[in-house]
Amino acid sequence: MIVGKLKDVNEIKDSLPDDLDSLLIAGCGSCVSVSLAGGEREAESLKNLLDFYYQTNNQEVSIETETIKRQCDDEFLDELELAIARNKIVLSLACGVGVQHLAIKYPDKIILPGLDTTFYGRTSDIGEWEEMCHGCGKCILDQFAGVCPVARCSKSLLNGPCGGSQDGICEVDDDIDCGWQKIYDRAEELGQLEKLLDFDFPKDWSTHKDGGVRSHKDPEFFQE
Amino acid sequence: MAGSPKYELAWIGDKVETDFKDIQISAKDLVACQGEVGDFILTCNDRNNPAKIEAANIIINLPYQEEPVIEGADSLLNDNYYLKDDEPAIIVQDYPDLSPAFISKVALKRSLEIKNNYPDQEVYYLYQAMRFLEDNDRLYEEARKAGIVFLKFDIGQLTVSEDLKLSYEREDIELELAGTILAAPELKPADQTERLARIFNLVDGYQDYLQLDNIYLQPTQSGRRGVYLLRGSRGPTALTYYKEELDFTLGEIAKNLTGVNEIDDYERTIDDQKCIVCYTCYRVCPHGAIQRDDELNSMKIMELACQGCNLCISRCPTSAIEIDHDYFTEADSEDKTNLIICENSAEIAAEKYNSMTGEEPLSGFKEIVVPCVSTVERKNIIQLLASNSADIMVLGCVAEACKHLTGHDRCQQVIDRIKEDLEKLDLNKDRVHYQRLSPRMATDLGGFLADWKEAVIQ
Amino acid sequence: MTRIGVIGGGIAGSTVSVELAEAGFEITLFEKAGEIGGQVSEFGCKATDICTRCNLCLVDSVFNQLNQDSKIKINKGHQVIDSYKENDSFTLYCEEDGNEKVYKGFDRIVLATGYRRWSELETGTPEIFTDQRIIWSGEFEEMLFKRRDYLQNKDLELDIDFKPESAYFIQCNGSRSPQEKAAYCSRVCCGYNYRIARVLRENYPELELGIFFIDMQESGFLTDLSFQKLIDEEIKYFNCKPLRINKRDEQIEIAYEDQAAGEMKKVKTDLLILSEGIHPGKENELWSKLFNLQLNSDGFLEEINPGRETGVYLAGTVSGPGDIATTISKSKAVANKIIAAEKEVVI
Amino acid sequence: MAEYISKLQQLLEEGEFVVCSEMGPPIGADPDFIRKKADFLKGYVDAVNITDNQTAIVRMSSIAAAKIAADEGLEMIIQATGRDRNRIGIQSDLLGASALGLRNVLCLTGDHQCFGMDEGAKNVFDLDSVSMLSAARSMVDDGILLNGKEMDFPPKLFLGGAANPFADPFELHMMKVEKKVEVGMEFIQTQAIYNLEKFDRWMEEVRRRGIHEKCYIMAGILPTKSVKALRMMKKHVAGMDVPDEIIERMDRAEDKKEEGVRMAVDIIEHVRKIEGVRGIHLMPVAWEEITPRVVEEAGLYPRPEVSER
Repeated sequence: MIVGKLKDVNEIKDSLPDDLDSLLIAGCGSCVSVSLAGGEREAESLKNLLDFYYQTNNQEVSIETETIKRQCDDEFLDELELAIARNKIVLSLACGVGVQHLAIKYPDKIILPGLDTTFYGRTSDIGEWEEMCHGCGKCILDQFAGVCPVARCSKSLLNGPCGGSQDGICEVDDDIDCGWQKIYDRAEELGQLEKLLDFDFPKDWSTHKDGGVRSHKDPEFFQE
Repeated sequence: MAGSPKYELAWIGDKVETDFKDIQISAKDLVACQGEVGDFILTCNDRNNPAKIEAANIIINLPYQEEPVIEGADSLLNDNYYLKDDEPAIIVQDYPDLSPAFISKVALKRSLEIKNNYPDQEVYYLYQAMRFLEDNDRLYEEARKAGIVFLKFDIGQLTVSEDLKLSYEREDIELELAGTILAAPELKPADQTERLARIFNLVDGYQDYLQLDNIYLQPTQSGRRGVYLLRGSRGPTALTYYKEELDFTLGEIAKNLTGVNEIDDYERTIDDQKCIVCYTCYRVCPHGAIQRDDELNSMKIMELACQGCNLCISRCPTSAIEIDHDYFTEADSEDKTNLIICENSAEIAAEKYNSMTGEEPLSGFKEIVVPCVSTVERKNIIQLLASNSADIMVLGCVAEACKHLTGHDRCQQVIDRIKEDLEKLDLNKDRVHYQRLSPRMATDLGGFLADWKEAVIQ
Repeated sequence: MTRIGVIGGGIAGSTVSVELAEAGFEITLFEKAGEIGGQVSEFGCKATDICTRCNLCLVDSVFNQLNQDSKIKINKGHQVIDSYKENDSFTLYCEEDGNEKVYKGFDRIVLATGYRRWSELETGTPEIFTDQRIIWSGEFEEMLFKRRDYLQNKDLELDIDFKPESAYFIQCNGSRSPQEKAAYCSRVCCGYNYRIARVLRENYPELELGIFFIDMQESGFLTDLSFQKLIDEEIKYFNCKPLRINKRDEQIEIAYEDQAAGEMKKVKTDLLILSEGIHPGKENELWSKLFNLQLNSDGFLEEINPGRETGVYLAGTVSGPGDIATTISKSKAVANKIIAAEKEVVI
Repeated sequence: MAEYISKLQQLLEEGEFVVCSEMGPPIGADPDFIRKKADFLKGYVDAVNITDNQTAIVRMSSIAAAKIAADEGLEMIIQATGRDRNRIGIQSDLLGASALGLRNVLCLTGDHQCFGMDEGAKNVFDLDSVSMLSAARSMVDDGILLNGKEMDFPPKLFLGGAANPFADPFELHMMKVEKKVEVGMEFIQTQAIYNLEKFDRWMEEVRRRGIHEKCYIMAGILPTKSVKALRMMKKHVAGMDVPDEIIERMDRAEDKKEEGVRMAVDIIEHVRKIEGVRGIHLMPVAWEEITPRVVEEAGLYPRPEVSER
């Protein structure tokens, strides 16, 4: 799922204009709720906090919150229509997709991001997520025993580990596991060690964003 | 589950003969556990058991894993050992670390058994501390009378070489002993423990055992009602009181079978429209009281299993869980300091202080009593901060005496995050305080609140 | 409606009463003292930077439930002096400040009259009771009960008018000592005194601390107590019982035989703390006669045939030493047996 | 092949035990900085590595600095890392280097930018060391670029790569060295050696796989005079294996400088005896001026003259 982290509350406040008088905080009920960053509870807590801040600095600001199932589909955005009409500024707690979708749908409104969207990740523990995929557009997991070198090696190396990994730890940071140690362990388990370095490099990055901003048409709706 | 017989008790691992209608499932074959006390549904994949088994109570009873401490020596715990007739028998316990009391019982019986099977055999018994259990202080006297040589060693006074030569050095004696060594193995958590913790959704145990080190779980409870733990699944000293623990557990099951009622009488419902099945409530619940409802594709709170700590409500990202009660009723506008107290520690301590001194320690504060400080959400604290200029003191429990096992830590996390946010907005973070105490700190609490009242209120 | 007579209002009797009341039984609790609570009511919390799991926190909720439950009748100041059983119904004769009271019609009796501390006995060493530098570990409870050190972080107020620089514990007084006709081990004092040593260490970091063990016992749910831990926490330990205690000017001198070195050694201390073994209660002999129970060689009571048949159950330390945790869990087990017997669920 | 690509290749082909060293270009544009360093190395080493933004710290470009040093008469080895340029940039650099007469190149994956002062920089890693070597090989041998385009004037390059005898998993790293040889690596410069036992075992495995017959192996030597540097390398430099006895030995020594030189010379003497080691690569950290003395005391001075080809 898409994982995100709520921005520091002072960053959010600083992104709001000083003469702010009304604000809509739009929560998103899907991925960023699952990753505990932008759901209804976060929207409400953020409202409480900002209310308290403005109250302490005796600034009249009316803040309302509204959380919809997803901010990446028009139909759900319709549910925000009235609330958006009441406010000049919308703080979206959706991932980057939701923020921009709102911006497309309401060109005259200032749409501010409340989250720092980070990666596609798995939940590794309660309240902890790990990056698993970069969306490179050409999956090569079959050749690396189910462990992606692009996403889980800090240098996306495709021909084995760099010289810096030690005891399965990445040279960049002790908290990061060396992706190639994981590839090696799993390949060894599955008996796929020999063909591990048979990847016909270099990788074609044109399927990634490097190949230009991407869109995708489902063939069952569009004939060439 | 029409048709399949409902068992009163399901044993996971080893079984003990009882009069309950029970079934035995091996830990390896167990795949999943749904439901709550009185109505568990166990899924397992082994030929001689049906796939779905319905049971009212569950006992996880697995043996310890034994790790030999001396390479090549026999284990004290296995009965078939072989003594060469010209060599002495050397019993070793507490090496390198102290063995549980149960081991000294086994060791004493073993020493007596060897003495009368091999009367002219020299028997040495090396130990750091003779731990007593039931009648084995008599066994100790008997063993000494039977001529068994007891050698007490302290840390560092006993070393064993690769070729099983024992050297026992004290300032006054130096002994080299060679012979058949029967050593007490180190007892490790049962195999499959980690897997079972996942299957039963139990809070991480102490030293990788299944039971968290918490007084409310003693002796064999698991934090999840109806699921009990024995021996190698429960904890390091589970063999010392094995008889009492088994007796207690079977007694609890007998009582459960006469009917189990809800612990908490507030109504908690999960709105299946808002629930996104993110499993946060499932993971955060200390009592394994939440599971997924397949038809509704939403999480569901199991009434009998729920023990009312409200952690699920305070951590649900979509605010999908409602309760028909508001602990934080309208905060009155008066500038009274807000005191959020847990009913298991601060409230009892305050009552005790009152009964001892006649004074009301909580008077002058706005008292908010919660079943556990894990009920406290960020919005509660911020709304209180906004409602008047008074401080907020949250009084939770000391760690190992928290009835809801993790409530004290969850509250600490909420409070720490609020303080960080307040600081980032240059708001006064020192208005929020969190203290942990036990119900027996009455005078301490009384004095503390009195001093605090002077400092804060006037 | 089954009526249960519970003799003894300590933690054991109260636990059984609360559990049975919850299961719908009618309880009459007899407590000879003026107040409910027994030994543990005066115990204080021993938490330092960590909670040492003495299980005292469980006690208060039991007593609160006891006082709030209407189905439990509490007769304070009632000393049970006689009992009579006639076709499965017990009559209890009590004495309440001088006059006799009779209570009839109990289907089952639970004996939970607890134990005596060694300090409550008058043994042959009177001067121990007067010297201010020698205290019972039990006397610590009042200090801990009125503690102000945890939340108010003040120094623990010791009820002695001097600040000790050293404190030594001697284990195995009152039990595991044949001369007091108590050869058994109480198995609670080692864990108990270690907890007190931790509190002293927390409040007086520079304090010189030492404990004399015969054998350090496992201490219930304090699973990590070991010699290595004592070393880590700078608590000296000696694996022998001292031979003599002499009073030298202001300090107490402990003479002991250091087996490792094979010679006599002495150590001086400002404060000497004597551990208190668990001694059988005074009335155990009476109960064995009145309720046809076995008095074992240590002076504790044992059932001859099970409570199911005799209607008489034993709960708590009346049947042998035990810490708070095992007392509570064993008492719950007794209650469960009574519930099961009542509902013909045989365990 | 009579015609040698580079002097270094010729020395190795003629069986000499080569001595390479290393020079860090300046954080700035001063050409004299290079010339001064080149001066005191002349005659003591056969070839000099010139690093490419080592530890991701911005420095003068490896090729430019190498050209300046080459004009002073030194045989240079340029370095190319995959961190800062994609496949287009790297191939164009190789062409330029060859045109400038710089004929030795060390293809490296490159340190992560977190080690430098520009952690915010976007890294590339389009090519890693293996793909870089493969691209360079086909440029030199077949005169074609990665995209298949034929070149009118192919570059002449003697290709080298790095290897870390102490990294784990041992098997995977060995597979990677074999892969590099397979795609065309002609010489190896190893990570700095302090753990001789592990290096012996690595060389044993190298010989067993016949790698030492397919490419020339130079042992990395890192002379240092400070205990602090040794401890820092043990803990913080990824992939370094500094045994405790080495640190204690340096700690005990009164004259750290002397001990540093003797330690380097001891290691050199040890590695010279190992079958398959065809030279050493001196990479002193913050002590570049010691190289001549180490070369002399290791009995590797004077360096052999190369007959004009």
